[in-house]
Amino acid sequence: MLLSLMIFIPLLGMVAVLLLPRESEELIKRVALLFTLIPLALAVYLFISYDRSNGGTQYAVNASWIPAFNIQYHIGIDGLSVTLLLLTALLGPICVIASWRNIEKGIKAYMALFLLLETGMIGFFAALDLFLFYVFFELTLLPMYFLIGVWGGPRREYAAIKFFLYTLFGSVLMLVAMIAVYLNSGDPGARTFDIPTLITLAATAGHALNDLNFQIWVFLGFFIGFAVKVPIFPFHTWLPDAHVEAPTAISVILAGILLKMGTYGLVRINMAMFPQGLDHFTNGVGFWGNSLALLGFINIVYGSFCALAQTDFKKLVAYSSIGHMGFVILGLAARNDSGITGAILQMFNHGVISAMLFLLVGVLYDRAHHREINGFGGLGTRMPIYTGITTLAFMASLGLPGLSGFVGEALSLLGAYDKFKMLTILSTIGIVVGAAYFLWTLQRVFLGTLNPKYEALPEINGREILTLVPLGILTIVLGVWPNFAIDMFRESVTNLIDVIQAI
Amino acid sequence: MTLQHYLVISAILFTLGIFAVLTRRNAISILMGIELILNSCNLNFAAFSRFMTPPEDISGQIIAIFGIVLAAAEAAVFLAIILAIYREFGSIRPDEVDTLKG
Amino acid sequence: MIVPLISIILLCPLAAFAIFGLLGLANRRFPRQDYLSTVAMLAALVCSFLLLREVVPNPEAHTVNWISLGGVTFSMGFYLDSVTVIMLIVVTLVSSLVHIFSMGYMHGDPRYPRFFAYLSLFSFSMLFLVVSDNLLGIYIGWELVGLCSYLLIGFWFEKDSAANACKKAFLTTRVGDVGMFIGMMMLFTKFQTLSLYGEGGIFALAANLNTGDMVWLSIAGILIFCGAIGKSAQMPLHTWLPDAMEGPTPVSALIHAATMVAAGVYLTARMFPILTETSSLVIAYVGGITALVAATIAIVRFDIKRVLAYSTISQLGYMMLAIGAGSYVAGLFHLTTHAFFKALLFLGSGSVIHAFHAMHAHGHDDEHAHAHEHGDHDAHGHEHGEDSDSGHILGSEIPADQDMRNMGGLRHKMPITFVTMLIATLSISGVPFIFSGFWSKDAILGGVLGRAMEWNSVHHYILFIMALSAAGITAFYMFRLIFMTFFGEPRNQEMHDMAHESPKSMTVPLLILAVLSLPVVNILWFNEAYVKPPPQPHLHAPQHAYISPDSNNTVGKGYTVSLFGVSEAVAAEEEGGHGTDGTHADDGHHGHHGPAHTIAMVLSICVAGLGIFLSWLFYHRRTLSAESVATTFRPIHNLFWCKYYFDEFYDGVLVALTVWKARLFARFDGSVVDGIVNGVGVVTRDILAAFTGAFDNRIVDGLVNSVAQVTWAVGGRIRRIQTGAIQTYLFVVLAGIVLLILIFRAL
Amino acid sequence: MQPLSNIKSLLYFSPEILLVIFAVAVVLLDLVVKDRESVAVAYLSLVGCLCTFAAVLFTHFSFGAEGPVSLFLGMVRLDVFSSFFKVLLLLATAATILFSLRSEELDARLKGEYYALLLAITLGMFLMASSTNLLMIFISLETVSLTSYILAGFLTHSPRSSEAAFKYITYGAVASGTMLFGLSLLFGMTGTGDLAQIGGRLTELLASGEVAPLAVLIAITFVLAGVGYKIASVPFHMWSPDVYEGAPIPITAFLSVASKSAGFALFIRFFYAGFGNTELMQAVDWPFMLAIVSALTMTVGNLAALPQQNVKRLLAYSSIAHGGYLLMGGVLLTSQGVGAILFYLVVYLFMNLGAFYVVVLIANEVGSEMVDGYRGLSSRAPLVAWAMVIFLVSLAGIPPFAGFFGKWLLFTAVLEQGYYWLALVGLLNSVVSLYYYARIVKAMFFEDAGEETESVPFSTGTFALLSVFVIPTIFIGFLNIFYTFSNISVSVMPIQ
Repeated sequence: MLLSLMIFIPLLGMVAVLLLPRESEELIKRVALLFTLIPLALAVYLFISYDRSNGGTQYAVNASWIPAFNIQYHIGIDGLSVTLLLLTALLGPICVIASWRNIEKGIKAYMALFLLLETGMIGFFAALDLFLFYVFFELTLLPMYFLIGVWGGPRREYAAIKFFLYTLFGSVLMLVAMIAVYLNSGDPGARTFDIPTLITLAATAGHALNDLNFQIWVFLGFFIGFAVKVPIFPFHTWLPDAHVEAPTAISVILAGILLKMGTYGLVRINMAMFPQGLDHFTNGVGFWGNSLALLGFINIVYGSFCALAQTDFKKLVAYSSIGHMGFVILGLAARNDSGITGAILQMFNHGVISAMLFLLVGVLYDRAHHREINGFGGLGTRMPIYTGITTLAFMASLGLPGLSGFVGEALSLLGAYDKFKMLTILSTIGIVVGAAYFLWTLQRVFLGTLNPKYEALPEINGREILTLVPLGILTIVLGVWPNFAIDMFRESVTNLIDVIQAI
Repeated sequence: MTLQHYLVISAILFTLGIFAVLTRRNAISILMGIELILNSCNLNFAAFSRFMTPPEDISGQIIAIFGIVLAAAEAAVFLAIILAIYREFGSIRPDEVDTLKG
Repeated sequence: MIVPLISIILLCPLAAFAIFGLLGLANRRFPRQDYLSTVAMLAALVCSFLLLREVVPNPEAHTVNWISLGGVTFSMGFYLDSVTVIMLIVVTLVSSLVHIFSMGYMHGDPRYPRFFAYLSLFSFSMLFLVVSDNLLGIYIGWELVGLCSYLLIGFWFEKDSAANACKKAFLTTRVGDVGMFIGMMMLFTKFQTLSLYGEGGIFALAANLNTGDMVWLSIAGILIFCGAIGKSAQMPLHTWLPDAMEGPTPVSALIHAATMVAAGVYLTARMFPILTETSSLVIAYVGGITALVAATIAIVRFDIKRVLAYSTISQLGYMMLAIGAGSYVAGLFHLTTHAFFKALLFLGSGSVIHAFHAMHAHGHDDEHAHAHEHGDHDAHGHEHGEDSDSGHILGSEIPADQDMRNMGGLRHKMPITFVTMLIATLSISGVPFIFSGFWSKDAILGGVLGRAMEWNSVHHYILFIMALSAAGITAFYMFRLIFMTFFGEPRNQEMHDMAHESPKSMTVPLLILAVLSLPVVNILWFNEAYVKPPPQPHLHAPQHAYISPDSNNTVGKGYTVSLFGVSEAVAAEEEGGHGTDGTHADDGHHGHHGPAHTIAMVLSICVAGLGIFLSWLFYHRRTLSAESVATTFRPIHNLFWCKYYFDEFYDGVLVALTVWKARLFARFDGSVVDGIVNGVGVVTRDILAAFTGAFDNRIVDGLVNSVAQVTWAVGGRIRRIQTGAIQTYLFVVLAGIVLLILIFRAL
Repeated sequence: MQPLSNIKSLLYFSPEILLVIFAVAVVLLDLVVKDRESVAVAYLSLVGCLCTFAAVLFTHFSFGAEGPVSLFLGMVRLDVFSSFFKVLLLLATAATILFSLRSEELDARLKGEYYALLLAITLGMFLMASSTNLLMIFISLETVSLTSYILAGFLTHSPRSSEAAFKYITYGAVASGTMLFGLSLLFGMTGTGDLAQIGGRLTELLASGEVAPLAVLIAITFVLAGVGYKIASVPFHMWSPDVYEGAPIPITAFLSVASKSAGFALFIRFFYAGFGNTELMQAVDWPFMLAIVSALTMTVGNLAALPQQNVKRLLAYSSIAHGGYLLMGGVLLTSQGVGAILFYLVVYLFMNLGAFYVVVLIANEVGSEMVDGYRGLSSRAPLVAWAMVIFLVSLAGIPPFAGFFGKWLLFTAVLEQGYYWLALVGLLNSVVSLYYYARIVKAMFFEDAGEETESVPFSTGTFALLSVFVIPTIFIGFLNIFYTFSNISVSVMPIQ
């Protein structure tokens, strides 16, 4: 019930916003903010009241939806989803506030679409029925397409359609895999989309879903679908464009949540449902056995080096996300305690940190109206507070211990080294390069003599600080006390590992 | 006269019709080609009904008669449209009526 | 009692920084951040001294679960033994003094409060590192001190040289840290824990490893040591330290002389129990080479701070050498003594520089003027900066107020500074008996020689020679510094006239440190029962050692000094080899020890004296001319002058390579990945142009783009078929029918 | 089931009879009404649709529900299947009438004939959906064709319209002639016109070797030519882009939905009732032929749609593509397959008609059928623009809109039969299709109108009609009832 509320309140908000007159912009913003704050409150409540000692599904709702195909409205949360739900609900209001001033035209449509987007995201993390899962997954596409395409930068049309087509391409393959799973889940009439049921079926020996070959193919289908979202190496080219063109708040959502949808799917579906397929790609034997870790490694190194070469501030951050998601993949490939925990932590932390980074880029862009890194210089003297916060975000992102970024990375690597020694060692290159591009950026933008063009650049204002502070606090808290988050999903991870090792 | 003869003739008619339809440079000739096709079909039906079905079953003939009727109706419509074409394009050469393409 | 004390020690500085940070968000300042930080530091200092009493009986660890996963847990906590306490005292002491000194030195700087906030943060991180009982904690403190050093080196970030220097420092050390992290990963995968002590700890587990694991263990040890190489500026990662002198001088004194750089040594000492023969030897050699090379470079520097920087590198090399050669106690002993006299030297040089600053600002006590002096001093900063990234080597680029060639004869102008610096110099040069440096350095030399003789190992003889010559060179260049700065005629009269003694807030710390440079510190090391070397279960004497491996004292001697001179002690290694702890530390008055130390002492005194004498000849008496020597040995001089071309190598090769690779990847991303079928794409675009003419090719680039182009091309073909001529359509129909029939006839 | 005699049948035949009556009534009314602008005839024909609808329900629930009834000595057949299509077709007709009311391109003087013809064509489609005899099939097909030729060419003084009609009739006549030839062959081989018997006979003959498979193959292919031309499947699709572009928009909408549906009704009945048994398929593997045809159809449709600038033409190609998707369901001889087709037809009716309605509106207000004409519509007519987005996205088959559920059913059916390649082709096609739909969206939302920026006014009636299409397009997929209904209508369909 609580969950359903959380999912559909933003939708309600969309309706409310649509009913408001187009002129009363302030009101629209306030309403939108309200309808993003309520889910946040609910999420916090869930986060607190979630029973950490049992990793199973909680707050489940299971109602029949389309009996003809045994499709159910089945939602529920476990430790992983509740963590990401909190992230989603947190970024919601922050993005509304971040869009408060710098969305000039069509604020009404903007807010409506944003609320729709939030419904899609929350629903996605809560769905426990494969069909529902897919519907919510796709539900995020359309609003995103418009939010980038209408309110984006100069090449927005291109970025928007690129994002749309890439993701759709991935998700049709996912659809095939999904239908295949459905058809093999039993005799006509007994078939199901219910994820927990499917997991148990896939684990029972002799069942059609338990067949290795089948699992490998279906794994691939889902994997490509999610890989586009993550994004994993060959499918990543949509990300920089989308980020560069999207308005600040949307970049935040894109990096903060949508990327996580990919990795979340990998955990929820690929790993839990197809342990044999997973094993085939991560058992460390031969090429295929290393393939997943290899992709993670490529993401890390490749993303970092690309970031190093960027001169557009936002593009740099975008590529850095590619690099950081690589750690998630690497950790998941390790599929042991520290690996998976690290990966999940990294999901959450990257959500927080990249959100900060994009907000910060936005702050600078709103003032200087360009993002050319070499076009700045010496801002440290002009806007000390902004510099301080940016330094914090950068340090967190380059994995400075004591800030959240470190824990996730470290755990993923520690876990991965267990299985993929060489790849992990090579991946540490990413750590150095990561430090390199962030420090270099820091130097080019903030250090050195002040660029006379920006003598009068105004300091970051209260509203912007307001959006950044909660994230900054999270960054520090999770860096100092990771158990704060880990407690939520420790048990769930243990269950997952049991499933994986059951084969 | 066996069934074969009828079939051969109808086949010839059909082919002629197709040939006319494909090659004639005049809408009227195309119409004639179409009529040929329909007639070959009618001939088929009649012949089959004569040779393949018991004498009391005349459904084949009936189909043939309906075929003739429909052919007539079709011809009427076709001619009307040809008139419209002539009014708009000042020609009834089918290859000149090609503003809609791609 | 221990827990609250530690908590206070850690939290005070942290709080001082936190207050600054939080107020900073609101763009406010604590009225007297400097007092705040200093008081916090002093509180920590007091607590450290209290701990001295607490911990004597036996070391203990206090831990909490930091990250607990389903299977493994990472604990976080502190381990307290004598070494920890000594480090705590050293850090808090030097830090407090530097705080006080800075109040004078940094006075009036536009970012004065921030400076103290950073100092507090640094102190916290350093202390955290020191007390941590597990690798993860050490690593955290490790990186945090790195951050602080980054912030403080770049404190005057308007100066490009400073901006470059801080980046360089962070990155260079990070390279080492990655090595350390890999080492941690190896240890973790092996032992499933990262805490060092206790029966569940790495040391206990490592002790049970059999010889089959030695190679692995050595690699792990060396990788961990990589971290130390980075932080302690050992070869080949030493180049950042000289550049770090771009930071304010108190920072150089605190971070880049006394504490942070010493953390590498501390870490290596902590790792002592898992060091194997090979890893020890590697460490020793790295240390030895560093000591020698850095010293030779120092000979030819003219920038007073950089001379000290290289001497620091060299001294750190000493300590590494000591640890590597098994003289655990000696190494740490030298760490403490060095901390004091090197801090003193830096602060002294700082006071000199300060004097010249003030001079620039026309007026002796015109502090405010001197304040924005930093300002314009920084403004031109990028022109000088001798060792800055750009790798210029022309002396003319040294900041005027740090160039020893502008100094001379200052001893009358600044007596206190002179006397204190002289004491420090005597101490570092190893002038016998009344200076702490002598004892510690001699302890190292003795330890190395002792092991050499005992194992009869060539390696250790070589190392001993290195150390010895380094000692001589040290004496030489240190006195060169003294002579050039304080003796002789003022070279730059106008600057000389303006120079003046520094204010109390600066001279007092100097005096205190001067006292600390006397053997009084030996109190800490007074009896070997207080500092016991941990056992080294995996370090065995080579086969050709005089003493058969199985006998009791197969391992080199630890060594401690007392006020009363040299008292040798068999360090606990050998008992450690047999699992007992080193209680009876005195049963070792045999073997090659006595001779080793007498020899070492004599030799070291000789070389020191020689060094001092030479430098007296060169730079004071001037019977010999440095220039002529330089010309005669031009190539060698160049080698020293250009710092063995390390920077050139890194900039020219490594950095360039990285950037190039990055560019390459980016281009790769732009072209290849983004358009795997771009060739096809182009071709189809032409076909398309032929068939359909203009089309919107801003669809989606890359893979999708080319696929899209192909699709468009096909679409164009299909449109082509749609000619508009009805008879074509009909033809297609019939063709289609025939085709279908034929196909399915074939089936 | 004993076929009823002609007199008995009349009652069961009431919907068709009503249609005839109202067609005549419309013509007469048109003679009476002098006022050019009067819309009386339109409303009369609407009433006609309503009455027919009532009659359909009546006949269905009073006779058809308890099982199929065969009328007129087995000429036509009343079953759930046909009732389903009758409802569908009536919806389409009513919508078309409403479009025509709003469309400004039609000549007011001829509206009497226009609406009469609409009712007549509906009658023909009813028969197509329910006929079970070669003769009836041919007659109904011709009825539909002849009327639609006239309607396509209904715009006086419009070259495009006349050309459309000309091409349509030429093409149609040849196609139906070919089909008739195929029918004659079937008749000759089996000696009967009754679909139900044809299948059985053919099987026996093939088994006994009296008939060569080639002959059957030729016959089937010729029949396919006629059916394929109705549902515009490759290679019989070429008339449709031109005709759709030239014909009046309401007629285009009608053809793209109604005559496609009727074509599928005929197709399903013919191939399932006629050739639907396994021995026959072993001899002549027509499902595979259909699989290839469907793959070709959707690919050709989508690819050819990519470069189009005229929205009508673009939608024409898109409807060809959708014909291909629908054929996928026809490939498999499973009730899921057919059920999927029926469900998709319902969805397709709403979203496609909706899209065409927007085209009508824009053509009226902006006066352009080109994609560029849609520039900046988001600011000028936001509601219409958003409605169009929903239709297009649903056509592209993206959740949560009905189009996705339809596609999903089809793909499930296909995958169930193991046609993985076909499903993959279909899915990739839907990705391609997204691109050209998105071009319209792009024009409406991402590009600005240029000089015209004043908002376009639309009457509340317009929005009401629009919502009639929007709401189902959004919600059908979520309602279980439609799935069950399509399944029922299949379950009682004669598959031997």
